[in-house]
This record gives sequence, C-alpha cells and structure tokens, in this order.
Amino acid sequence: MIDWVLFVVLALVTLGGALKVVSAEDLVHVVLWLAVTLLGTAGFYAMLDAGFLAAIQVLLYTGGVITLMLFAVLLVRREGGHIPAGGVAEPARAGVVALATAALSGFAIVRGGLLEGEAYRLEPKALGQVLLGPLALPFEALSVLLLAAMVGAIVLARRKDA
Amino acid sequence: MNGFPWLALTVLAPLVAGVALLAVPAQSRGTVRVVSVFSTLVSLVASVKVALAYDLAAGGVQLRESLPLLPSVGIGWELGVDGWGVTLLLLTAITIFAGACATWTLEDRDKDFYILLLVLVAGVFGVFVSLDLFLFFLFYEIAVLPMYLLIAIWGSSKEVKRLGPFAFLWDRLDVGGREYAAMKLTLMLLIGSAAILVGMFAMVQGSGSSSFNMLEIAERGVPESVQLWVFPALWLGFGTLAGVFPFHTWSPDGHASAPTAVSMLHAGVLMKLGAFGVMRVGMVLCPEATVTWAPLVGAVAVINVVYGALGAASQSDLKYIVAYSSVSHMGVVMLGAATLTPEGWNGAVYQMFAHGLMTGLLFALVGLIYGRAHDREIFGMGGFAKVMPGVAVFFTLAGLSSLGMPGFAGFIAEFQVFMGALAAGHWVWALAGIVGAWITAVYVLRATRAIFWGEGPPARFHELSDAKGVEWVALVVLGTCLLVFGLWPRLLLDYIDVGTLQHLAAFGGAS
Amino acid sequence: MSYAILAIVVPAASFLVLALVWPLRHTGRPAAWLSTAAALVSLACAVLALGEAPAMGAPPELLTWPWLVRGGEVIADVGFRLDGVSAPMLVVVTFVAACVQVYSLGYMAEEPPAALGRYYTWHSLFIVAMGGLVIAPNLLQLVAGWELVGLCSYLLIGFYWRKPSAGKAAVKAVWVTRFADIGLMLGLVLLYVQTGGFSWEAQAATSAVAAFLFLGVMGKSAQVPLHVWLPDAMEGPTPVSALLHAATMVAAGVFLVVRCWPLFEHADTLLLAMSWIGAITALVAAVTATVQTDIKKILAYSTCSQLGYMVAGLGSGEMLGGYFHLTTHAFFKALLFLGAGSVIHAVHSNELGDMGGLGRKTRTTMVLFGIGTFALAGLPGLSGFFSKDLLLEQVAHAGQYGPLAILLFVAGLTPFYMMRAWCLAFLGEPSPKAAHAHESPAVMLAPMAALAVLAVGLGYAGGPFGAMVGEPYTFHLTPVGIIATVVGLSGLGLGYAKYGLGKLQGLEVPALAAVVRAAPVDTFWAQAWSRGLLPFAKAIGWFDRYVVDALVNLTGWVAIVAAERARTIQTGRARDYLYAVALGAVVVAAAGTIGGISS
Amino acid sequence: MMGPGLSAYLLVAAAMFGVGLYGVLSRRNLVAIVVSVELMANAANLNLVAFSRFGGHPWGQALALFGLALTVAEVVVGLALVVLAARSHTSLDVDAMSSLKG
Repeated sequence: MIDWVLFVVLALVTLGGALKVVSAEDLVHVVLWLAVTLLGTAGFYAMLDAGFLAAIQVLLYTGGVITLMLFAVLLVRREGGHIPAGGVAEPARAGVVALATAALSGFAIVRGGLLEGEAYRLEPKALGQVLLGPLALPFEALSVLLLAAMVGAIVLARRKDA
Repeated sequence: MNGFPWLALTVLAPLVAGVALLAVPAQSRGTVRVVSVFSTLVSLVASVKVALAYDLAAGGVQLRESLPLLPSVGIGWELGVDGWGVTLLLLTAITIFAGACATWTLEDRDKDFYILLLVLVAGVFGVFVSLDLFLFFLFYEIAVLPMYLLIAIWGSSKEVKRLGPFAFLWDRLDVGGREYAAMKLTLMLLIGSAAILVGMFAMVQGSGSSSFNMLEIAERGVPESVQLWVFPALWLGFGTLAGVFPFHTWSPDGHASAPTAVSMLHAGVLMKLGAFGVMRVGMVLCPEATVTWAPLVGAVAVINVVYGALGAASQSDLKYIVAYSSVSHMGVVMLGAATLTPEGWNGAVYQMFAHGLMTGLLFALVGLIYGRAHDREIFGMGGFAKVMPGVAVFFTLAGLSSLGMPGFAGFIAEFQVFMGALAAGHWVWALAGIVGAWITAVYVLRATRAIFWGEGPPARFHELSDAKGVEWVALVVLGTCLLVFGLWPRLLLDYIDVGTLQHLAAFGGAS
Repeated sequence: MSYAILAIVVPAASFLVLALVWPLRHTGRPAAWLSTAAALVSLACAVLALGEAPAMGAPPELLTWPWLVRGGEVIADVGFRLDGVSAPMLVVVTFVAACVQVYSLGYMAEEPPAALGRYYTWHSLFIVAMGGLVIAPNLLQLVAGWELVGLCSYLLIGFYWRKPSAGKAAVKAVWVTRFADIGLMLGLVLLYVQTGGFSWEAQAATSAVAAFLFLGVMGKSAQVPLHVWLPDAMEGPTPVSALLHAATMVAAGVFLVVRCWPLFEHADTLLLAMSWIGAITALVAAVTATVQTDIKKILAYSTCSQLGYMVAGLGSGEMLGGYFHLTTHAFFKALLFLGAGSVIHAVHSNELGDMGGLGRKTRTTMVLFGIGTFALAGLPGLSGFFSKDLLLEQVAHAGQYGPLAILLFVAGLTPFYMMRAWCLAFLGEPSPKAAHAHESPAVMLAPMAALAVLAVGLGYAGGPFGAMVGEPYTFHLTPVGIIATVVGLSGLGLGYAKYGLGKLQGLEVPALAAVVRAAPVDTFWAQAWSRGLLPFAKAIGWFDRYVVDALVNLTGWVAIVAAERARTIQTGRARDYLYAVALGAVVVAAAGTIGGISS
Repeated sequence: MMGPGLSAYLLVAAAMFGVGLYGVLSRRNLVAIVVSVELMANAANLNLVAFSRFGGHPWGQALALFGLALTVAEVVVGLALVVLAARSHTSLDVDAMSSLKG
C-alpha cells in the first residue's frame, strides 16, 4: 500500500514537472522543472530496486546536465537567443500527435497482456558483473563516445576568433 | 593458375600506376607522363605476351586465374581469355598507349586526368578478361564512370541551335554544355547498366549456377523463358554503350565534348565494351533467345549503319562527323553479330578492332586539328595539308580504313560482315552495309577535301603546325596497325576465329 | 613465275622506300629515278613472265598464301596467278606505266621536288595495285586491287590538290566508282555465298553474280550513265590521264569481265544488256567528243567511247575481241594522251583554240599523235584496225544487229573527231599562245615513240595473243570489217576536209551535239547529290538532333519538372519532419499493436 | 494488494514520453526542444529499468545506464550546436531555420 502511495506521489511529481517543462515561459524555469522530473524518475528507479541508477540519475543528470543546461541558457541569452521558451507553435496539432502516441502506448500496455509477474530483487552487484563482464567492451566504448562528445562540443562551440 | 599472371598484370598495371600517381606531386609533369605512358606500355607488352601465350590450336578459354573473393555467393577473381578477349585486349592496349601519348601536351590538371584515364583503362582491360559476371560488371562500371569527370572537367562545349519541336527544353537542360554531355552519357549508360544488372542476376538465378562464372552458367544453360526477356535487357543495356539506335544520342555529344584521349578511348574501346557485352554475355549465354531476337537486332543495326552514315554526312562539325561515323560503324559490328554466322562474327569482332584503331586515330587527329585551329567547322577550313602534311596523311589513312579500302583493317572487317549477312540470307542487311560504306566514302572524302585540300589555309588559322614529338607516336602506332592488320589479317583473324568457333558452339554448330 | 612476282615486288619496294623515307621522297628527282627504274625493271620482268606464262587451258602457275579464315578453314588466298589472261595484261600495264614514268621525267620537271616525289610514289603504288589486280588468283584480290587503283586514281587526280576543281574531280571519281562498287561488292559476296570461295571458275555461281559484278564494271569503265567522273578526272596531270584514265585503270572493268569470263560466258541476258550499254556508251561519248574544245576532254570522251566498244564486244559472248581491243587501245590511247601532253607542255593550255599550226614547231609530236589518231581511227594496217575488226565481227556473229549498227556509226564518228582534234592542233594558223611553242625534250618523245611502235605493230600479234588467251584467231576480212573500214576512212576524210582543208562549211556539228553539250547525265547526278542525298542526310541529321535526341532530353526535362513538384514537400522546417517521423511511428506502431493484439 | 506492477510504470513512462513529444513538436525555442527530448529519453530509460526489474535481468539496467550516458553525450553536443546556432542565426527559432527547404 505504501508502494502505491509513493508511486502516485512520484508520478504526480514527475508528470507535473514534465508538463511544466513543456509549458513554462522562462527557459530557466523549464530547465529547473526538468530537474524536478528527473528527480522524480530517480525516485522511480529507487522503487525499482535500481539504487545505483537512481544515484547516477541524481548526480549526473540533476547535478551535471541541468547545470550544463543552465549554462547553455545563459550563454545563449548573451549570444542573442531572443525567442522566449513559451513560444509555442501549433499546440493543437502537437497535442493531438503526442496524445495519440501516448494513447497508443497506453492501449498497447493495457491490452498487451503483459506479465504482471513477481518483482525480482536485483542487487547492484549483478549490474556490476554485467557491466564488467559481457558488456565490458560496449562499456569502454561508451567512455570513448563521451570523450568524443566532449571534444566535439568544444570544437563546435569554440569561437573561431578565440 | 599456372605461369605468370599476365592477365592480372595487364589489368593492374594501369591501376597501380594510377594509385602511384596520387603520390606524385602535380607539378612534376614529366614524371606523371612517364609513369602513365610506361604503365600503358607495360599493359601493351603484357597483352602481346598474352596473345603469344594463347595456344591457338587448343582454343577455348586460357590463361585462367582464379581467386575466390566471396565464395559464399560465388564471386571470384576469375580471369581468362578466349580468342575474342585476346583481340580486344590488344586493341585496348594499343589504343590507350596511343591515347596516353596523344595527351602528352595536356596542361590543365594533367595529373588528375591521367589518373582517371588509367583507372578507366584498367576497367576496360578487366571486362575483356573477366569470366566472372560480377567482376565483369564491376569492371564495366569502373570503365564507364570516370568518363563523367573526364568529360565534365576537361571537355569542350558547343553552341547549340534551338530547333525542333522540343526546343523549349534546351535552356533548362543546358544542352550543348560539356556538363550536359557528360551527364547525358553517364545517365544513359547507367540506365543500361541497370538493365544489365537485372539480366545478369536473372541469368545466374535462372541457370541455377552456384557462382557468377560465365562458363558455369553457359554449361548449366539459362532456361529459354528467362532468356527471352534477359537477352533484350542485355542487348539494350550493353547496346546503349555500343550506340544502338535510338540509344545512341549520348555518343555525338559525348564524343564532341570529350577531350582527345577520352574520345579516342571512348569511341575506340569503350563502345566495344558494349558490343562485346552483347555478344559475349548476351548472345553466348542466351543462344535460343538470340536466334529469336536476331532479326530485330539486325534490323536495328541496319538503321544504325545507314542512319549513322547519313547523320555524319549531314554534319559540318568535325567531331560530330567522326562521332556519327562511330555510330554507323558500330552498327556494322552489331550487324555482324546478328548474322550468327562465323563470317559475321569474325567480321564483327574484327570490326571492333579495326574501328577502334581507326576511330582512335581519327579522334587523335581531330584533337590535333582542333588544338591548333580552335575550330571544328570543316567548311571554314581548307588547304590545311600545306601546313600539316603529316596530319593530312594520317587523316587520309584513317578515312580510307573507315570507308573500307582494301589494305586497311576496316575492309577485312566490313567485308566479312557483308559475307555473313548474305550467308544468313539477309539481302537487305548486306546491301545496307555496303551502302553504308559508300556513304562513308562520301562524307569522309568530302571532309578530307574541305579540311586539307584547296587554297589556304585561311588567314585566321595562324597557329597551325604539324604534329610534334610524342604526338607522332600515337599517329604512327595506330596508322601502322591499321595497315598491318589490313594487309595480314590472319595475325588477328586466327584468334577471332578460334573464339567464334568456341562461342558459336552454343548455337548447336549453326553455321 | 618468279618474273611475275618480281614485276610486282620491285615497284612495291620502290613504293615502300619512297613512302617511308621521306627525305628521299622530298628530293624529287632521285625519287623519280628510283620509281622509274623500278617501273622499267617491272616491265622487263613482265615481258619475261609473258614468255613463260602458260596459255589459257593449261594449268596456271599459282603461288598463294592463305589470307582469310572462317571456322578454321581458309576461304581466301592472296598471291600470284600467271596465265594466259593475266600475263598479257601485266605487260600492258607495266609497259604503259614505264612509258608514262619516263615521260613524266620531262613533263613534270618543273614541279617542286616534294610534289614530284609524291607523284612518283603514287605511280609506284599504282603499278603494285594494278599488277595485284591483274595477277590476282581470285576475285577478292582482284577487287582489292580494283579499290586500290581507285585510290591511286583519287590521289593522282587530286595531285594538284590546291586547285579546287582538282579536288572536286578526285572526290567525284571515288564517289561515282564506289557507288558502282556497291554492285561489285554484292556480286563478290554473293559469289562467296554461292560457292564458298572467290574463284571465278566455280561452277555453282549463278548469273546474278555476274550481273552484280557488271554494275561495278560500269562505274570503273565509265559506262553510261556512270561515265560522268571520267571527263572530270582530266584535272589530273596528263601522264596520269594517259596511264590511269585511258590505258589501264579504266580498262580494269573490262579486264574484270575478261578475267571472270567463266561467270559471264553463259549469262545471256546480261551479255545482251552489256552489248546495248556498251554501244550506247560508245555513241553518247563519241558524239560528246565531237563538240569538245579541250583536247584532253576529247580524248577522255574518246576513251569512254572505246570502253563502250569493248564492253559491247564482250557482250557478243566472245571475249577475245574485247580483250584485244583493250590491249591495242591501251597503247594508242596512251600515245594520244602523251601526245596531247606534249602539246599542252608546248602551249600551256588544254584548249584547241590556243593551239593551231603546231605542226611546224613540233613535228615529231604531230607525227606521233597522228599515228595514234590513225590507229584509233582503224586505218587498215594499224593495230586499231585489227582489234576493232575482230570485235565488230564478233558482235555481228552474235546477231546483235542493233548494237552493231550503233558501233559502226561510231566507227565513223571516231575518226572524224580525232581528225578534228589533230587538224585543229597541228594545222592552220598558230594562235598567239602557240607562237612560242617548242618541241618537247627527247625524254618525252622516246616513250611516245615506243608506244607508237606498238600502236602500229600490235595488230599483227593477234595470233599469238589469241593463242595465249585460249581463243584461236587468224585475221580475215569480213563484210562487217569492210563496212567499218569504209566508214572509218570516210570519217577521216570528212574530218580532214572540214578541219584540215576548211571545206564543207555546211557540215556543222550535228544538232544532237547541242543536247549532249547540256550533259543531262552529269546534271542528273549533280542534282541527285544536291537535291537528293544531301538534303536527305541533312533531314536525318536534323531528325536525330532535334527529335531523337530531344526525346532523350525530354526525359531529363520530365525528371526536372517532376522534381520541382516533389520538392515542395521539403519545407525545410524541422517541425514538419518531426511530425512526419512521429506520425510514421504512430502508424507503424498502431499497425503492429492492433495486429499483435488481434492475432 | 501488491505494489504497482509493470504496467503502472510503463503507463507513467508513456505519459512522460507523450508530454516530451508534445514539447518537441510545439516548442519554437531550440533549448526547450532539447529539454523536451530529455523527457522522452528519460521515459525510455524508465521503461528499461522497469523491464529489468520485472523481467529479473540486470541487462535492462545496464542498457538504461548506457542510455543515460548516451543522453548525456547528446545533450552535450546538442547544446553545443544550440550555442553555435544562436551565434550564427542570432535566433533560436527553429521555424526560422529552413535552409533544407527544397
């Protein structure tokens, strides 16, 4: 029962945050509401026995990415990004498509006959074994990707005259 | 595979040289030329060696080289030559050697030019020695595609008159520009390639062959129901490159726009790829369908011969004259092929060889004349023989071969085609061929007189001079070959005949 | 046999040397000497070869190499065949060629060295080509030589290539003769198809082969209506006209018929047609010759007329007369042309009006030209008399009285116009140009004298000649011969009376000549070119450029237009692309979901 | 009563995805679009984790981790591009960026 309560609360926080993300006027608010959503999702992760992921979500996303975004917003403002976040084009059409997508997913989930099976307990150790076992190579490749993204971002954003 | 891989050497020498040229700085023009000409010389020597190594008494496919590339789908480096292959290998080697020499004076981005030229030639060589259909097609494309760049970059444009019911199209399409010519050529040939590709896979599939090897396909045989539609696809696909009416219109524009060596190679060798494809792949692998379709092939060839000759007679632009004459002469090749007789096939392959040399020589001369006169309108010229006697002599030689003068290779070829046509019982084909030769005499002599004879040259042609230095090599090599193979046809005919015997066997010994 | 081979190989060597060693060629006179020496050696060899040649009927001497193969079998040879037909012709060719080459040493002396070298190079080639034609072991080689002499003709007519009229004449000669060669080629190919080879002795050949071959003969031997190129060919140097366009090359057509006599022998309809065509040619050309004022044109039409004679003679069904006339004609017509050349050399003009009274200045030429005239006229005792007599007798014997009547009339016309030319050139008052005329040097007169000897004496060689050719011949005068002689003598008399003595003012050139002067045949061919073939070619060219090619362009244009329509889909706004992605995903997912659930 | 099952999590994720999609489609500001994309990626990750949990296999979590990292990389490059776009266009209005127009 307590699970359900927690779940509903988290769902409200997450989805509410998400709605604010797509509706807020100010870019800074948008980014901060994203942080709320992400934190809510981290809560879900914790509920799903993925404590490690939840921690990553909080540290990396909420700590790193959100900061990065805020920087970007400020930078862009300085550079002359004049269009307010609240500028919304064709909300009705977007709404219909988005709703259709979500509804279709929901329909598939509800009518899809998914196994509402027993929840398994997953130790963080298991995740570690997977990451350093069969997925070691992709895991390392990921680090290279991150490095590449970093370098790429620097190259892209660097001023030519700087 | 035993013995030295002469075929691979022939094919790869230009390719290797082309790659090596990438490392040569563009400023060292001498090195670029020497490397290029040397690599073509290597190919020439290797192909002569191939001819010598080929055992005429044994016949069949010889000098096999075999190396699986993709065994799972049956694709391999399968090389080997038959009598036809030897002939066309020699033709290609001679023509490209002359072509590389004729380009000696090119100054604009010459390194790039030579690289593309060498790659193209490697493709041509490859087609003539490939036994694997896939490899055949691969080389075919390698031979066709560099043409686009060669024409678009180094070509020349022409003023085009807006005439005819579709004149409104001219502006949008940039008709007459070299980019237009290059584009048209490439697109038409690629559409042909698509047809070839489909036909090729259908043959492999239909015959149930485990590989793309032509010999295996021929052995297993393609079902007649498949042949019946594959043959037209191959005929039109390859035929586009051979200038089969009405898919020949890339040829006048392409040849007129192309730089000298490219015209030489294109008319001299590349068009033969088409005819070779029709005969070697289309006819030999689809014998039953060939018998069915031969009347149409022959009828279209008749149109080609007469129509091309008349087209040439109507032109006053030197390059267009030679280009249309190619359409006409390639018609003779297709005519010989359609007869399905030993004489006709011998004549067809001999015509490929003779026309290759002859048109190569003509385009080399046209290039020389154009490079000095900066004009191609023959009726504004006159008296050029006074200042360029050597060019006049060789032009006359090439012209005589073109109109079928005995003693020149052209006569041997055309005459056998006529023999084949009549032997096959087609009076009209023979008559059309002979009339075509007469019309050729009409326009060739008319052009010769207009350019070289008479008072003159007019004062505006003040830069005229005879051929110089290496340019002579091209002229002498091609001219000599025309005469040698015209006076002593058995040098080549023995090879062709062996090939013809071998391939006609697919027709149940029809003779 | 080896002499016959040498007769070809020596000039061939000379040609190769002159063609390849251009410094030698450009020296002029040494090149001329080389070529002339080769021609003289060739002549000597040909004479020796005649001595050892087997007569027709005996097995010929053969030396051949395989030339063309088919399916592993040899289908054509090249080489030498010495027999009763080829040996005499070889002598004729080399003899006239040698005379002409010696003569040219004088006649062409003022040409620039390079041009002179070129001239003699072609002459050497001509002996090779014509010799190859004559000595051919099969019809294919004969045709090859045939085309090559045509090439020599083209090159030599166009010797003065800077002169536009010479260029036109050279090209026209090839156009016309090769037009006729369409028939020749068909005949040759048909011969192959019917007999599997190119031998003229094959039994399987039908008369269609001969008929097609004869079309080629009509072009080469200038039969009406394909004779139009021959008068124009006079643009070449006069010795060339003597050798190619009078004595040998134009006679190649007649020679072909003689050579392939087994093919023609039994083609009765064709033979009759040949008689008529020959007779008409003889008449038309002779009439035309009477109104010419250019001495070379007179001789050209005369040649044409005499070729008609030969063809008509062959049409009788017996070949000896035609062949014999070919031989005698070769010598006296070459003599006439060289004589004309000598005159032209003296006055630097071809026009009879610029001549007159030359007899006093150029007595030797006058006599030699006179011998030629009388030989051509058929004056009894000279060679032309014997051959013409035999020829007419054969036509009469064949019962072809129509052609016979025409030929007899021409027998009178010929002496008339020749006498006219001789009188106008050598008698009467000298024109201003002729005042400074001078006799030609000995190097020109000597070959003329040699030809004159044969023009007089060859008639008496009829017996051995007949034996050689395989048709026995003894001279005997027949009624036809007597009529021809009387007619000929009266033609001579009339001509001398009118032009030599200035009598017979009433006898103007017949009204028929006015028609001939309009040269309707020539006009016809000119129109066929300028109104027929050329516009047709232009139409084809237009059609190709602006219809066929335009259809190709149309496809390109359609592609462009279609693309222009299609490009509007690309708005360039990211949102629209996203909508497309999202909707696509929805549709696919919906299909998958509904399908997955319902199944 | 059992706790929330797989469907519940998936529904939340689906809703979050829909909201994100709405943002991507409707927003005109480039930064806001990037942020909305984050929502969608987040939803996907949530799915992975839920599947992992109810499927009993750690690979789902591993994949979610990879997803996270990838999203971070995407954000980094995306934001760099945004900065670049702001610099060169002086505006972040996606509707104004139409150089792809045919």
